[in-house]
Amino acid sequence: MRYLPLTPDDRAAMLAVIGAATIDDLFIDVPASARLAKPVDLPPHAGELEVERALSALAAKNRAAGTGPFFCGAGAYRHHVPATVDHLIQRSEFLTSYTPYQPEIAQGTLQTLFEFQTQVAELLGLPVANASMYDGSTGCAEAVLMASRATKRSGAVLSGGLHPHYAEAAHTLAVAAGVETHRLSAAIDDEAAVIAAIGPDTACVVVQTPNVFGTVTDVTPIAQAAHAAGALMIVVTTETVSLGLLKSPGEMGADIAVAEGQSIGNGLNFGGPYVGLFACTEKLTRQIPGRLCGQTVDAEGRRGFVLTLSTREQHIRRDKATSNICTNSGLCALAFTIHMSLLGGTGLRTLAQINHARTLSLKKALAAVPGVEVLTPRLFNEFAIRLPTDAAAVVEALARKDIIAGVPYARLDPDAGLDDVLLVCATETTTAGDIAAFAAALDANLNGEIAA
Amino acid sequence: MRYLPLTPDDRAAMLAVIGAATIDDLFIDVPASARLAKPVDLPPHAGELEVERALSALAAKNRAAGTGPFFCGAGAYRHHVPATVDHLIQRSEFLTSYTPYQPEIAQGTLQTLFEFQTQVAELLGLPVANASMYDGSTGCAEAVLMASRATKRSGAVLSGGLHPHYAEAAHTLAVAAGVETHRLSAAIDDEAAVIAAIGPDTACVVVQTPNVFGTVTDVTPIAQAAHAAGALMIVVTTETVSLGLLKSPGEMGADIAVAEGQSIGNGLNFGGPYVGLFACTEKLTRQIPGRLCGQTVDAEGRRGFVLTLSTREQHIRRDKATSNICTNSGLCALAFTIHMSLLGGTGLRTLAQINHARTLSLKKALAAVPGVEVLTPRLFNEFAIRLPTDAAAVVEALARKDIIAGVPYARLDPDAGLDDVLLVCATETTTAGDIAAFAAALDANLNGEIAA
Amino acid sequence: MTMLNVGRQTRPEESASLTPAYPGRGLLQDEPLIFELGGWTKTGVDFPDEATDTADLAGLTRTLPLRLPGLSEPETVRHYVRLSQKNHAIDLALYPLGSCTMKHNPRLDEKLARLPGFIDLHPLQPISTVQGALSVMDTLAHWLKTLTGMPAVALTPKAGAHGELCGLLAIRAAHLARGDARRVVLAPTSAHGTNPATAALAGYEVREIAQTESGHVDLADLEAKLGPDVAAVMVTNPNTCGLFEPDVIEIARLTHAAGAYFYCDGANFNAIVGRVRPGDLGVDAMHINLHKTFSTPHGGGGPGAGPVVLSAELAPYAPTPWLVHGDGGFDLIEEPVGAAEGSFGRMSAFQGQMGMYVRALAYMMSHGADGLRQVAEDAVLNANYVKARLSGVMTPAFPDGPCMHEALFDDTWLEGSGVTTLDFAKAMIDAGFHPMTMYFPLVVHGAMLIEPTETESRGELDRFCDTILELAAAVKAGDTERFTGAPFHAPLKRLDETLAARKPRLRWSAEAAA
Amino acid sequence: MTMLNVGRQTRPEESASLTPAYPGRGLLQDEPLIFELGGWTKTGVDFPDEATDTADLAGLTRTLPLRLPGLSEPETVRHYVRLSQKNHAIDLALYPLGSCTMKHNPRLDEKLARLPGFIDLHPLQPISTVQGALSVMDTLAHWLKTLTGMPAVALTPKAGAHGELCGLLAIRAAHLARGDARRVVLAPTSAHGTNPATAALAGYEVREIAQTESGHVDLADLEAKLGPDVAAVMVTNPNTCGLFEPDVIEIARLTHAAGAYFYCDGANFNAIVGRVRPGDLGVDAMHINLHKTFSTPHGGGGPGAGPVVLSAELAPYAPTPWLVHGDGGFDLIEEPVGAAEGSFGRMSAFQGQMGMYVRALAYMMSHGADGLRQVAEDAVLNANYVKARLSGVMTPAFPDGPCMHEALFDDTWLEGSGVTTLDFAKAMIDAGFHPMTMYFPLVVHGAMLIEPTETESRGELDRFCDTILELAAAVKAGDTERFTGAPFHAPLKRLDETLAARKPRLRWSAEAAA
Ligand SMILES: Cc1ncc(COP(=O)(O)O)c(C=O)c1O
Ligand SMILES: Cc1ncc(COP(=O)(O)O)c(C=O)c1O
Repeated sequence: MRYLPLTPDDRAAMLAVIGAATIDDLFIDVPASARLAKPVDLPPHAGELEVERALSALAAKNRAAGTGPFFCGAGAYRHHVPATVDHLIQRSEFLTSYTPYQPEIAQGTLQTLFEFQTQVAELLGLPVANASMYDGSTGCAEAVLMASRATKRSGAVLSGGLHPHYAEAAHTLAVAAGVETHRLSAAIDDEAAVIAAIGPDTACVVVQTPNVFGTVTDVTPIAQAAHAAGALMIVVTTETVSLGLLKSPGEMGADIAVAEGQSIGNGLNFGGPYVGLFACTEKLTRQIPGRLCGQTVDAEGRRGFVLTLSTREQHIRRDKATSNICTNSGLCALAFTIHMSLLGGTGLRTLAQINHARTLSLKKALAAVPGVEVLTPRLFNEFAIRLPTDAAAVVEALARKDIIAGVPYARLDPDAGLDDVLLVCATETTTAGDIAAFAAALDANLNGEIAA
Repeated sequence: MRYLPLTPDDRAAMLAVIGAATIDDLFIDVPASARLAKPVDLPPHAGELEVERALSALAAKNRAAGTGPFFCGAGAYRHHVPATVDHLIQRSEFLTSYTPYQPEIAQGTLQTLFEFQTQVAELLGLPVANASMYDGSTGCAEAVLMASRATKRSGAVLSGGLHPHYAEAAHTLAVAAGVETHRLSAAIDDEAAVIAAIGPDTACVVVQTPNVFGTVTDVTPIAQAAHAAGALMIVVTTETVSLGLLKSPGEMGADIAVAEGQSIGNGLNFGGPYVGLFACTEKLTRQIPGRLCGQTVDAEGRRGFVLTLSTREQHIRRDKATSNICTNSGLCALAFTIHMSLLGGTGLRTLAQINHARTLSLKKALAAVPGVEVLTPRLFNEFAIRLPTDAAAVVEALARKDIIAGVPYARLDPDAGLDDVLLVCATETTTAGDIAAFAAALDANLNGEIAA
Repeated sequence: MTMLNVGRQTRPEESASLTPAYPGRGLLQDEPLIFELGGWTKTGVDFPDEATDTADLAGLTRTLPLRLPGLSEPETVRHYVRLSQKNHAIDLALYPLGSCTMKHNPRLDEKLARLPGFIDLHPLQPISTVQGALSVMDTLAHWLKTLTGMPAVALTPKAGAHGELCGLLAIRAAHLARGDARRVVLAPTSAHGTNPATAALAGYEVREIAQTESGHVDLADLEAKLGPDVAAVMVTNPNTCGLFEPDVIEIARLTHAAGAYFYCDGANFNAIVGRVRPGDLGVDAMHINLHKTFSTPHGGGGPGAGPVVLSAELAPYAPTPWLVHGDGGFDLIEEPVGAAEGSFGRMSAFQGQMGMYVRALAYMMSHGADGLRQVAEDAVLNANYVKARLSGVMTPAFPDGPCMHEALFDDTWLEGSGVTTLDFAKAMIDAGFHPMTMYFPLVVHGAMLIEPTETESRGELDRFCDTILELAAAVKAGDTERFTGAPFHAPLKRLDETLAARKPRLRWSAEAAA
Repeated sequence: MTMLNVGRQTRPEESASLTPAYPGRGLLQDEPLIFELGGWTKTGVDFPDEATDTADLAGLTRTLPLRLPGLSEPETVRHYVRLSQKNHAIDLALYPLGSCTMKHNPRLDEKLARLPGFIDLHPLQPISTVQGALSVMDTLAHWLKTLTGMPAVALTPKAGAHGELCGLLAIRAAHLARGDARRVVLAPTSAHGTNPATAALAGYEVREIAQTESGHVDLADLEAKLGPDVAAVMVTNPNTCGLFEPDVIEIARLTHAAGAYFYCDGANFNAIVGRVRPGDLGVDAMHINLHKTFSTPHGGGGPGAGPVVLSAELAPYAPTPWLVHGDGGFDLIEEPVGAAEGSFGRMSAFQGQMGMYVRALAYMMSHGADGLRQVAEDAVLNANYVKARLSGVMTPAFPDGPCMHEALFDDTWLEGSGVTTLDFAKAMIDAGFHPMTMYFPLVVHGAMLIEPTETESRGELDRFCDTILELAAAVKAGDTERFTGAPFHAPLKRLDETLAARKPRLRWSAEAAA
C-alpha cells in the first residue's frame, strides 16, 4: 500500500526486536471477543487512478456554482480566490504541521497567526482577536457563553435578523450551559424590537449586520441601549467583504464581534471548513475562547511569537477553561491572511464596492420583474425579495434551467411563515449576463410559460 | 498591476536617485523613430478572474483525453501521474529556480538531476546519461549529429519504423550540418532493409523499438551489423514505460539511446513540454550534448553535486560546442525522477505489464471487428490496424461519437500510401468499457449504419 | 525598523557564534511582518475599473480608515514562502507528537477536495444540485459505521472537541427524554483536556476516576463513583497512556448498569481501526478525528472534523441536519422535525466539514478494509519498536506488556541529571526532529509521549531512535548545557513564554512598533 | 552508509564551528540519494491486481533486472521536500542573474496550464477536438506579432537556442531558394554562447564583430566584415552588456545592403516590450524566450519556449507545422506542402511547448498592452536604480548613459583586494541573495551582470544594494577571508568543480558507493 513504508521483511525484523512472535501479540489487551479475525466488510485498497475516478464521478454529480448563473449567499459567499493563496497554503511546511506547540520550529505558522489576529482586529475594529474559531456560527455561540460568563447574567437576546443557523447553534450551546436565549421573530429590520427586549438579566444582545435578509444597520443605538442595561453587545457579520465598506463592529460599540471569514481566501466547500473571526475589547481578553498568538523574544533577544495566555484553555484549565476548542481553523486562517495581504485595505474596499455595484444591478433587474417585491431597505451584496408564490418551488424550477436563483428563506426558518421570501446575492463573480439570465428566467417563471 | 511592486511614488523617488527626469530619459538610446508613443493595439490589463474565465473557455473547447474513450499513442502517451508528483514539482524552490550555476544553493536541483541521470542510465542500459534534452525527437536529431562527429562519417540510416516526426526533425538538423540521412520507406518491420542500407560512410543507424507501428524488435542483429561496419547504433524509444518490460537499448548493443520521457511524470500537454532522455557509452561521454551533473565534494569534504564537463557546452565552447542547447527540460526531468522514485523497478514493471495486458484486450476486441486487420507482429502497448477505408475519415466519424480512436498513420506520413492504417494504443488508463465502446463504434462505422 | 538595513535581517548575535564571524544566514533569513513592508496604499489584486456608487449607504460606511497593507503578488509569495521555511512539518521528518497522530497527508486527497464539484459548491444550493456531495457524506457515513460497528453517525462536528460536545448533548437529550436530569460526568485524570472542558460546557460537573498502577481505569473506583446522578463515563480508548483498556467491556457494563452512557474518546482510533470495532465494546458514542485517523492535514492547527458514531439508543437525538434517502435521491432534514424530531438541534451552520469528508473518504478508499487494518498494525508495530529500542535508556511509564500506537516514558531516567523533559525535547530539534508530546498525560511525571504513526519507514524510525539514544548518552555524560541551551540550530533560540503571558502583545500596532 | 547513524546526517565539522559544539542542523538536514534509502523491492504506486501475460514477448523482455528503488509516498514526499529546501529561488529573494530575467512566476499561469483541456490533450487528436488549443496558439501568435511589429511567428521552437536555430535555418532556406549558398554568420564577441553554437550547428562559419568602447557594435568593423558570403548578422538587442544598440537601424540597413539577413537575439526583449517593436528596427528574425520576458518558470533549467518572429521575406520558410484558419475553424499544415511548401521542415515532433503557450498568454493577458509597457519601464528603472546606487563603489563597465534591464560592472574596483568576482559572488550567498551573472559577457573583465527585473519592490532592491555596499566595504576593509571562504551559511561550503571534471562521477552505482 503506497502510504505504508514497511515491507514484510521490516515487520518481521521489528517484531523480533520487540520480542513478539506475531502482530497479534501486540493486541493482547483487546478482549478476545472483540478481536476481528478478518478485515471488515468494505472494499479492498484501491489505486490512485481508481479513487480519483470514483470521487470525480461524484463531484460531477454536483452543479458547481461557477458553471452558470448563481445567486446564493445567506452565510456563504462565492468570491474569487487568487491562485497564489491556494498554492501557498499547500506548502508542506504550512499544510502538514501541527498546532505550533514548539515555537522555535513553528515561527512560520506563529507569525502568520499574529498577522491574522492583527488583520481581524483591524477589520472588526476591536483591539483583541483570537487565532480563529471553527466558523462564524460556532464563534457566535461561544460569544454568547463568553458574555454570560463576563456579566454573570444568563439571558441572551437574539435579533430576528440573525442567521437562523447561528441562532439555533447559539441556542443549542446556551441551553446546555444554562443560558436562556430570547430569539426575536424573523424581521427584515428589528432595531426597536431588539432594544425593547433588553432586560436586567440580559447578558448580551446579538445583532447581525448585514443581517440574513441583507439589511445593513448601524447598531450604535442598540449597543448604547445594551450598555445602558449592563449587557454586552455582540455584532455578527457573515459577509466579511462588507467590512471593506461598512462601519466596523467596534466603531458601532460592539464588545464582541464575530464574523464568518470564508469570503476571504476560502472556497464555498459545501459549508466547511470555514474560519470564524472572533474579536473583543481589551477588558474581555482573558474570557476569550480559543488560541492566542503573542509576541515575545528568544534567548538572544530576537523577536518571536508563541501561543500565549493558555491558562484560559482546556489543556491547562480543563473543566474551568473558557472553551473546549482545541483544533481550530488554522489553515483557513492562513488562507484568509494571505488573501487579505494581497488585497490590503485598498483592495478590500474596491472589492466591496464592486460587490455592492453588481448587487444594485441585480436589485434593479429583479425589481423590474412583475410580481417581485424587494424587501431589504439598506443592502450590501445580498437582499430579500418577495415572490407571488412559493420561493422554493421557483428555485427548483430555475435550477432545472441551470440557474441557481438563491436561498428560499423558509429553508433556514420553516416556521417563520415567509415561504414566499427569496434571499439573493451578487458578488464580483456575478456577470451582467448572469443577472440578465436570472431576471429573464424569473419573469418567464412568474409571468410567462409554466415552469417545466 | 498585481505583478508590479513599484508604486508611482517609488518610481518618482527612484528616478530622482538615478538623476533622470522621466522614464523616457532611460530609453534615449532607442532611435526616436522607433519609440512607441503609446501602448500597442492589444487589450488592456485584466484581473485574474477575467483571465481565468477567458482561458477556461478555450480549454473547454478541447476534448480532454480523459473525458471518454481514448486510444492515441504514436509518440505521446496518456498515463496516470500521481498527484504527489505535480505537487512536488510546484514547490517554489524547484519551480522558480534557474539552472543550478551556484551549486552551494542549488543542491536540491543538482541532487535530483544526479538521481535523474542514474535512473535514465539504468533504464536505457547505458553507463552515461545527460540532464535531459527538449524531447525525444530533438534528442534523436542530436544523437545523429553526435554520431557523425564521433565517427567522422556523414551518413545516417533511419529505419522506416522511426516515428516520421523524429525522422523529419533529424533530417532538418542533419541537412544543415551536412549529414546525409537515408530514410527507409515506412515499414512495420524492417530489420533486413536497415542492415542492407548500412554502408562504409554510415555514421549511425537509427532504429525505434517499439516502433511507430508498435512493433517490438530485438535490435541486436542490427547493432552487430552496424558495429561491423564501423557505425554507431542509435536506439529510439518513444514509450519509456515499455522499458519496464522490454530489453534495454544497452542490452541490445546501442551506443546511443534516446527516449521520450513524457510517459513518466508528465502530462500530454498537446505535445510539449516533454523531456528527452539521452544516454551513451562511456567512450562517447565527451561528445554528449547538453548538461551533465556530477558528484564532487565541498571545501569540508562533504558530498555535493555540480554541473560538470561544461567544456562541451555553448557557454564555454561557443561555436565548437557539442550542441547549442542551453535551457533544457529540467522541471519535466524532475517530474520524471519523482514519478520513477515512486514506481521503482517493481512498479514500472507492473505498470508495463498492465499496459501490455490492456493492449492485448484491445487487440482482441478490434481484431474481432469484421474488416479490421491487425498489422503489428509483436506489440507492447500500441499497434497498427488496417481498415477497409480511409483511417482519418473513420477517426473523424468516431470523434463525433466522442471516441478518440487513435492516430491515422497518414497524418504523420502522408506520402507513404498508408491512408488505411490506424495507430491505436491502450494504457493503464484504458478501461474494458472504453475498449468495448471503441470496438462497437468501429463495427457500426465499418459494417453497420453509415457514420453520421 | 532597523531590520531592513542590511539584506534581510542578519543576526550579529548568532553569527558572532560562528567562525569566522560574518553576518548572514544563507537561505534562511529573518522576515518582517507584513505590516512592516509598506504597501499601505497598494493592492496585489486587479479589479475591473467599473463605476460604483455607494451613495445609498450614506451614514453606514466606515469612518475610520482600514489600516491593512496590501502587497503585490511577488512580495506576498516571497513573504509567505520565507515564513514557511521556519516551520517543521510531517513532510520534513518524523513528527512524534503523542496523541496527535501526525501521519502522511496524501496530495491526492488535496487534489480531489479541490474539484469544482466539491470546493465550489454552496451549502444551500437546491438539494437536486448537490446529490454528489450528499453521496460522499453517505459513503463516508457507511465506512465510519462499518469500521466502528455502530448503527449511526453524526457527521457535522467540526473537530474532536466538537464531537465530544455532540456526544454529551445527545446523552443529555436521551436522559432528559425520560425526565432524568443527571448532573455528573466521570473521566479519568489521564483524559485529554477537552474531555473535562466539554463536559463542563455541556453543563455537567466533572469527577475524576482513578487510574491503576498499570495505567488503566480503576474499576473499583469507577464502580464507587457511578451513581444515579452520573450521566456519562468518558474514557479514551486506546487511552492517553497509549494503552488499550483491557476492562473496557466491563466498564461499559458497569456504566450501563448505573443508567449512564459510555462516551469513548476515539482520538486514538488509529491504533485499532480495522481490528477492533468500538461497537463490540459497548460504546454509546465516540468521536473520530478525521484529521488524525483519516489523515486530513493538520494545517498548523486545523481545520479538522469530528464525526460521532452513536448507538441505537442515542441515534434519535443526533444533531441536525440529518442525511436521509428520499425518493428523489438523498435529502437533508435540516430542522428537528419528522424523523429528526428528537434531535437536540443544530451545532453549527450548514452540513459540517465537507472539505474534510472528501479527503478522509479518499484516504479510506485508498487503503480499503485491508489497508486500514494494516494501518492499525503498523502504527502499533512502530510504537512498540520505538519503545523496545528506547527502553534500555529511557524509563517507560508502563514497561510491562505492549503499548498501542504510542509509547509513554516518564522522566525518572533524567532525575538528577539537571536536564528536564523540556530540555531534552528542545535538544531533539537540533537533530532535526520535532519533540514528542511533553507533560501529558498528567498522570505520569515529566511525561514524554511518542507516537510515530504507521507512515514512518523503519529507516526513519532507526534514525529517530539513534538520535534519542545519542542524546541520552550525552545526558548521562553530564553534557547538560547541550540541553538547557537548546535549541541551537533552530530559526530562533528558546522563546520566552513567560514574558509573552505577562505582557500580552496580541497584535501589531504602528504605535507599539514605533 | 555512516550517513544514517545519528538522525539525518549531522555535521560535526560545521557544528564544530558553533559554540557550544553540538551536532545538528535543526530544520536543514542532509539527505541521502534515493539509491541509499533502500526500497529495492518496494513501490509507492498501487496497481489493480489483474492477470497479465507476457508470453507473446518471449525473448524480447529484459534479462538484466531494473535496479531502480521505489519508495512509499511518504518517503518520496519527504525526500524531495527536504532536497527542495537546499535551493535558492525567485520565491525566496531577488535573483539578479543577468541575461536570465528571473522574475515572478504567477501561480495563476500554473493553474491554467493544468486545466484538463490543456494538460490532458494529445498532440495528434483529431483537429476538430483541439480547436481551443489552436485558438490559444493563434492568440499567442497575435500578441507576439503585435508586440514585435512582425508579420509572422514560428511558435514551435522549444527554447531560445532552438529559436536561434529556427531563424538561421529560415535564413539559410531563403538564401538557397535563390541559389545563394552563403557560409558566414557575423556576431559580436559579447554574444551569448548559444549564438555562435547555433550558427555552427546550422552549418555556418562564425566571425566576430568588434565592439566599441561604449559597448556597442562597431559599425566600421561590421561594414568591413559584411560581404557576399555573409548570410546573417546576429546581434542581441538590448545587448548582453545591458545596452540598447543605438545604431540598430543602421546595422539592419548595412546588413540588408550586403544581401544578408538581420537576426536579433531577443532574449532581452523584456527591456523594451511595449515600448519598441523590433519590426520597426529592420529585424528579419528574432526569438523570444517565453521563459524570460513572459515569465514561464525556469524550473531549475527548463522547460522554456522560443517562438521566432519573422519578416515577410522569411515567413515562407518557417518550420512545420503551420497554424492556419481553415473553413472548419483552425487547422494545421503538418508537412511542407501547399501554403507551407517553402518550409524548411520540422524541428521537432508535434506542435511545440503548449504548456508554455498557456502560461505566457495568461501572463500577457494579465498585463495587457499597458501593463507590458510598464514591465519594460520598471525593469529598466530597477536596473538603473541599482546601477546608480552601486556605481559609487563598484565600477560600472559603461558608466555613461543609462542601461536597459541590467547593469554591468567589471572587477576594476576589486583589483589588488585579493577578492575575485567569484569570491564576492559567493559572499552574497551568506547574506541571502543569489549571485549575479559572472564573467559574462566576455568583453568585460571579471564581469558582474545584475538584472533585477521589474517584479522587485524598491524595498528588496534597497536590501540588495545595502548588502552589496556592506560587502564592498568589507572588501575595502581588507576582510578577504570573508570572501575567499564564502559561502559560510549555505547548505554546503564551496564545491570542488575541478575534481568533478577531472574524475567524472555522473551516476550513482552500488559499486562506487560500496
Ligand atoms: C485524546 C484526545 N481527545 C480529544 C482531542 C481533541 O480533538 P480536536 O483537537 O480535534 O478537537 C485530542 C486532540 O489532540 C486528543 O488527543
Ligand atoms: C542573450 C541570450 N541568448 C540566448 C539564450 C538562450 O536561450 P535558451 O536558454 O532559452 O536556449 C540566452 C539564455 O540564457 C540568453 O541570455
